[in-house]
Amino acid sequence: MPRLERRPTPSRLWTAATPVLAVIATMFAGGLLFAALGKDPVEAIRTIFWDPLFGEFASYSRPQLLVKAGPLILIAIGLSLGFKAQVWNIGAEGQYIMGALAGAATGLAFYPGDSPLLFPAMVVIGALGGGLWGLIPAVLKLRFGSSEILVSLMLVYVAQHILSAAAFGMLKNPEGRGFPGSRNFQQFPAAFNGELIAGTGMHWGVVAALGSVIAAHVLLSRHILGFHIRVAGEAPRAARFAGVSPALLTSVCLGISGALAGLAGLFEVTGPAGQISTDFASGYGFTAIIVAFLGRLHPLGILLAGLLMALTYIGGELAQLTLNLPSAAIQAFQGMLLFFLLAFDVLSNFRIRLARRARA
Amino acid sequence: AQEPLKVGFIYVGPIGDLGWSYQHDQGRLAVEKEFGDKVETVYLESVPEGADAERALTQMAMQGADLIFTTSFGYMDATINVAARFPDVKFEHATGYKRAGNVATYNARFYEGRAVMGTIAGRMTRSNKIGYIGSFPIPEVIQGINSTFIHARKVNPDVEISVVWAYTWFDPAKEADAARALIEQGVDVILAHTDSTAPLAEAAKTPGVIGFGQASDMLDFAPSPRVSSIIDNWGPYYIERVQAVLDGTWTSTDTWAGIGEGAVVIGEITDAVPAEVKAEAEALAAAIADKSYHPFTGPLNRQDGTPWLAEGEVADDATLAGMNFYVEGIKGDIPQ
Amino acid sequence: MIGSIDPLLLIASLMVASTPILLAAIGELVVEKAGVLNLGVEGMMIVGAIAGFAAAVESGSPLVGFVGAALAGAALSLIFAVLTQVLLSNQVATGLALTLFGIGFSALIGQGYAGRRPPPTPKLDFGPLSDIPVLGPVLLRHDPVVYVSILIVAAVWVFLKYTRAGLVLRAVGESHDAAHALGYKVVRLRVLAIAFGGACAGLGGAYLSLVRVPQWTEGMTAGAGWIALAIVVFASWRPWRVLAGAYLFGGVTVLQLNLQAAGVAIPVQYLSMAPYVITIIVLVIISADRRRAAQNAPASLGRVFHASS
Amino acid sequence: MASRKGPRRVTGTGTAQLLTIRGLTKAYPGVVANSDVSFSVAEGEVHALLGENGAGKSTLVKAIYGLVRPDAGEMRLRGELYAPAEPRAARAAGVAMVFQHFSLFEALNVAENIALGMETPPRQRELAAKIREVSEAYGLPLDPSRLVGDLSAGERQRVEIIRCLLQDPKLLIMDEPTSVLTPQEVEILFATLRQLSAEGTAILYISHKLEEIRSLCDRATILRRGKVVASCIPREVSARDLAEMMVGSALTPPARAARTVPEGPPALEVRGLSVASPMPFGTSLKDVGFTVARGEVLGIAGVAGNGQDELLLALSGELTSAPGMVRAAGADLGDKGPNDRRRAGFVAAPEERLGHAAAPGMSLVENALLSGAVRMGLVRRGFIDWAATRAFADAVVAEYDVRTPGTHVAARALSGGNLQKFVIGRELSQNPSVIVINQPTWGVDAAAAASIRQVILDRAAAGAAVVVISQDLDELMEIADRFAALNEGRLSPPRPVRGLTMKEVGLMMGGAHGMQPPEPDAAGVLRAEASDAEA
Ligand SMILES: Nc1ncnc2c1ncn2[C@@H]1O[C@H](COP(=O)(O)OP(=O)(O)OP(=O)(O)O)[C@@H](O)[C@H]1O
Ligand SMILES: Nc1ncnc2c1ncn2[C@@H]1O[C@H](COP(=O)(O)OP(=O)(O)OP(=O)(O)O)[C@@H](O)[C@H]1O
Ligand SMILES: [Mg+2]
Ligand SMILES: [Mg+2]
Repeated sequence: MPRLERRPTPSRLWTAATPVLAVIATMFAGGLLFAALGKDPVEAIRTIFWDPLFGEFASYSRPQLLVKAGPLILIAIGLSLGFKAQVWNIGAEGQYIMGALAGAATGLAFYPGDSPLLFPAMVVIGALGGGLWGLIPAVLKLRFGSSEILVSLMLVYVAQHILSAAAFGMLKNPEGRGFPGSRNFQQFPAAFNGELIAGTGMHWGVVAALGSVIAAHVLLSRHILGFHIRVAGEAPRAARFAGVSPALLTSVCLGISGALAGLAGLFEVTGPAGQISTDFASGYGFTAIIVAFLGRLHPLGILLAGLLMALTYIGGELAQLTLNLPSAAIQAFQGMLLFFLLAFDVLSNFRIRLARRARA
Repeated sequence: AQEPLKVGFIYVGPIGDLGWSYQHDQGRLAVEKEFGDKVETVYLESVPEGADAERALTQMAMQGADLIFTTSFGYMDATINVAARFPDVKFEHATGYKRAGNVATYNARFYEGRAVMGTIAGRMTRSNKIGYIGSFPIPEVIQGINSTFIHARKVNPDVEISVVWAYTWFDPAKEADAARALIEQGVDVILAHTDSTAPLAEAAKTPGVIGFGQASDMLDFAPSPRVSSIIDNWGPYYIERVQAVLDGTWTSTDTWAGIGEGAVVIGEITDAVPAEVKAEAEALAAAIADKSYHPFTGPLNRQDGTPWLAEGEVADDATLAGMNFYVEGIKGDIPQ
Repeated sequence: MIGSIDPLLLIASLMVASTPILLAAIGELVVEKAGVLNLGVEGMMIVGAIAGFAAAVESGSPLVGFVGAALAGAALSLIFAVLTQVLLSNQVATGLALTLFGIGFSALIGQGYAGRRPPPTPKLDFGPLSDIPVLGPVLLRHDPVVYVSILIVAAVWVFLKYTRAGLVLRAVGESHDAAHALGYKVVRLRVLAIAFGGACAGLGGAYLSLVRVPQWTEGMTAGAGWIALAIVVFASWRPWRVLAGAYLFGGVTVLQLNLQAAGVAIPVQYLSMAPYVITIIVLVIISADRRRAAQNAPASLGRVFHASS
Repeated sequence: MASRKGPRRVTGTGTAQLLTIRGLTKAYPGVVANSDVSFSVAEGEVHALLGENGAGKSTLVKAIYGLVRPDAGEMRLRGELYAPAEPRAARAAGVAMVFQHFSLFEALNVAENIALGMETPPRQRELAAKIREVSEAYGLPLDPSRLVGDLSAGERQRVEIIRCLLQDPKLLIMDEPTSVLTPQEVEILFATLRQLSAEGTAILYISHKLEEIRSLCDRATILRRGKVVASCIPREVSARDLAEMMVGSALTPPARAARTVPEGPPALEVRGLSVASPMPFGTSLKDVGFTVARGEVLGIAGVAGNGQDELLLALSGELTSAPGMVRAAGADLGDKGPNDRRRAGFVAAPEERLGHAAAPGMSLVENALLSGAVRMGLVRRGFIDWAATRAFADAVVAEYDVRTPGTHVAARALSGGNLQKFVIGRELSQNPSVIVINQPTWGVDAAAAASIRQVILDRAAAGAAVVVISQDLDELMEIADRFAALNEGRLSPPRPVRGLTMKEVGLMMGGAHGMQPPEPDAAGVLRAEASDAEA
């Protein structure tokens, strides 16, 4: 039996190499899966990993990568701060919805206003909406000791119901012939989050995501708050000793992650999604949890992980289109990719030793 | 040989949902069968509405699709946006109301089928209670509830209808629970405007309770509890539209087809239904098909008692398309 | 109007509605008691749903279906076990990956099964006992799996409270280092617990596809696995409270549909979020007693164990 | 003693060898923990293992207990080849062990904890009866139904010992058992061990307390850097000689300048301090009061679990109290947090090095920032000055002789003694006016302990007011000017150290803790809670 031996410090070489290895291993295993489905494995792998980046229509799909990855990264960055401090917010999906709702409602209340302050106000209120929704589990945890895991998760379902109530009621487009869904922000320029530079996929949400990566990096490496977050996760008692108030930190983490999720929701609803509808939330909040961990809770890692996830989504669509791969196969393939990424991670923290048989 | 025409479909659910997306995919298969080598079809399933839809449509258009069916209401704005960027590609959007030079819309008059089901329900109920599982309070579902109720009342003045909103298109367990709740309230005829067979399966557990197939035929549950069904039959429309593109006669149209056009099909009425009821239902279906009868024909009042349609007056399509009220006699409120 | 809801029928149907969550949650309770957090319940449930469905359809026997579902759930959970226990991967991420994989994988293998009808699972025949007033309709008119699920809860309770193996399991969840120092096989025990959790989740999924719905459709668990996870926390890791929590959740869900069916004039949107809101409220009330809640949480939950020697 | 069977032989050296070890070697990455170790333990003998921190004592006994598999070497038990693959095998062969870091489960009760350490435990009820019987026979009373989390450190150790005794061991291994006991408890333990030894059980005993070893042990084997360097009969050598054998060089005991405590306002004043414990199994402080003058060292003794941790938290500011309860240099700090107190010149070093005083996975630089941020000006407008922090950490390492490859290594990579030096050094080099330290030398070898005591005295000499909380009475006697004891969260009035006898000290500490029946209020309530859990 080989044994695992913990490295004193994680190996930099392996930290960089394992994602590559994992992707290669996934290509093999995924290739087998696709072959079993009667598809050409090489073709399929090329379609998923290569074509969106360098294929015939890459000029379209590369910016789309940013559009898809933007909210994932923005949410995951927020979550990673909490996860580092052992604050388990798994309700980002709900905060994403509530941020979108709060911001969109603000915008729609001023329809068809054209104040240049409208969009910034919506952004602020979107962040607030998500942040406050994220603070509910914090307050309940601090006041009553209830688990933030459970409360934040349950609040996702509550938020989904509020979303559908809003889509059918309050925010329903008065010109929508009775159909659910709000006005489309495309027809509301003052509140629309459009492409900043045509053809790049850059919208304010992507800018915010990239900004959040940098900010989180600076926060964690240079700022005392980031240091406190890391200490709190590493050794909660040491954090108290350092003067960190756990209540404050829990609130800060849930508040920030809620606010970033809310921002993601707001940018999404006013931009790519365009409107509040019952199906507006498509699981970004949950996928972002995976992205956060795949990125090893490290800002730059999260950036890469978000882009990788986006790549498999877009490449997966292409594979569906060109090769008729069922979407279920793509999903199973994504799961495999995650398994391999997680499995190979062991190499960066451990050395594998072939056990020397002890003589008796 | 000539390049085959590339026809794309984009579905909101998995094609294995046995309901809405499944029926659209049946339409796609009908197209393949009809045209053989002359067409090539592609599809994307489980595409979320919103940003993902726009990207999926764009990718499809870039991959060379000539005609694209977007099969969910939520794809409306995405369809319009992408169509503007691909003027040479033709788009068909289901259940929406926005059109453009290269965007047509289509829908089916499911309420026609509901009229037939309502008639059977009114005749068959022993408890005079029929139940309706609604997905979301949108006009299409409300049309169905009203149509069912009007025709059940017509043959049975004592009938009452209970509506349960599941707030989901697809959650088999919840649909089963909703059916159970209705049955426990004494309902013995169940109609569903959600996509799974769960309500039928639940009905099967209690003798004497009947239901109907929805979207697909659900013949597995025949002869009872499934005594008939409303089948979404998109094949004829899809074939017609593909043909139009092949012929070069395609134009942006707004189609709202019903029983007469074959878009709504009444599944076989089983022997669990007495012959005279079956005959009555089939006669009604025939009348609707040849347009001699409109399910929303006056005199009809709104729920609050205010008149809606005068004697002999029929509802106009615009009102129906945006229907957001119950007719007189239905209890409860539409969630707003 | 509420008077038209028959409480006896309500209880009987909430038992059925709660059984999938109950099965999955009691399995996860054992896993968490061993100190492992497996967030892949949803994935294991849905794989159990299709595996059980396929096995039942192919063999014509619901029993074979349930056994197959348990095996499939356990098999899938072993991926998680290898990753987290041998390769020491992060449990949260691995569990989520398992869910993603399970949903996709189940849809793949289920492609031939959409629309088919499974063989019916017969109800247990208690003869005239089923006609005892009150008791009969509520308790004695169910299919066997409902009773099995309650039996599993009882068995888990006895196991954890009275058996040595249960004691060792709790010890491992409490402090894996101390358990290791005493010579217990932490990893082996956890793998077994994970497999048990997977089997239970698989059973829960199969109950959906074979009894409660019964049919196979993609994504049919529709979030039940997440609720099961929540119920375990809600129950503060106690078996009977898992039963209470699952029945409470199922009960509120069924009740809100019944209230609608009975025409009670409460806005539907609020009714349909009631199960979640009520779960939160009850949790807050329970956890306000911090000491007790803290004592039951397995202290090593979610922590990676690596025997350094 | 009906329950105990087994050999009863005459004690002493010269009898048959129970355990013989030859050439045992075990290497970890970077260190050889045991290198070619050979020694033997006779039947019924009390055998000491001595050595500095990191000398390899724990590794050696873990190998005997089957937890560590040696790379090379041979063990024989009563002449038979002995190579336990796991602790179960060791237990089956009659080897039992009390761990350095408790191997107990806080959320389980005493009986369950004991059952977990036995191969074939009897049914719960019989086991409970047996626990009562055996524990009373050895003078270590225990209530089988109490949660271990509610027990004091001494009681927890009893659980470990009873767990071993119930298995009728031939060889009992004890890794630093007395560091958490009162003198009275140590006496009781020793009596138990002597009784066991008289009954023929061999005992392998690890401790840093040399006087103890001299009074208890028949023979000693001394390890240095993994190798056996000497073996002796401890009664025949002085403690100082023992220490020098361990370290390999001469030791200097802490020196303190003769001095008088200056008059003037107290530097630290605690009045009527009452706070509830934040820990689930903690002890609340009740009306604690004392003052400490500049240059004075106040020693606070007490058995673990009598409120020491809480007192440290209440003084460090991690646990805040009402205004007025804590004052330093005239400033009211009662409701202030740690950083406000640091600003006021008040530093603290908690007992637990890893996880409380330092974050295990973080580098020494980051750990220097942990408490040094405020007074050393390492943070400016929220941003960390890493260069200054590194310089601070380097200075601590240099000044306090912390042996480490560098300040970039993680705290957990340091040995206990070196990390302790780092933690103490970090606090003391912040030029504090008030210092509070809990257990300054816990588990630290003699040389390191001496140097830590020295730097504390130096700081006092430089004018700081010092509070040392410790369970090591010798230590307190050595460095304190005045002495007080914590008992059940209450503090006895401080008395000058000069003239105090050990007996008086023991009485101040409230006797051997737990010799009285457990208090029904707290314990009873908990038991009720635990048993109605599933009702
Ligand atoms: N699991 C391990 N992995 C790596 N190194 C280890 C491990 N356990 C012990 N060591 C190292 O082996 C050496 C001996 O450690 P050991 O715990 O046996 O010392 P000790 O004599 O018991 O010290 P102390 O008096 O501090 O308890 C030390 O350098 C220690 O760092
Ligand atoms: N400059 C800053 N910018 C943003 N947040 C900060 C800054 N300084 C501290 N914090 C955060 O504010 C909280 C309080 O930290 P601070 O260092 O001010 O402690 P303090 O108030 O002196 O502590 P105590 O409450 O122990 O007296 C911490 O959680 C920390 O993360
Ligand atoms: Mg040791
Ligand atoms: Mg402060």
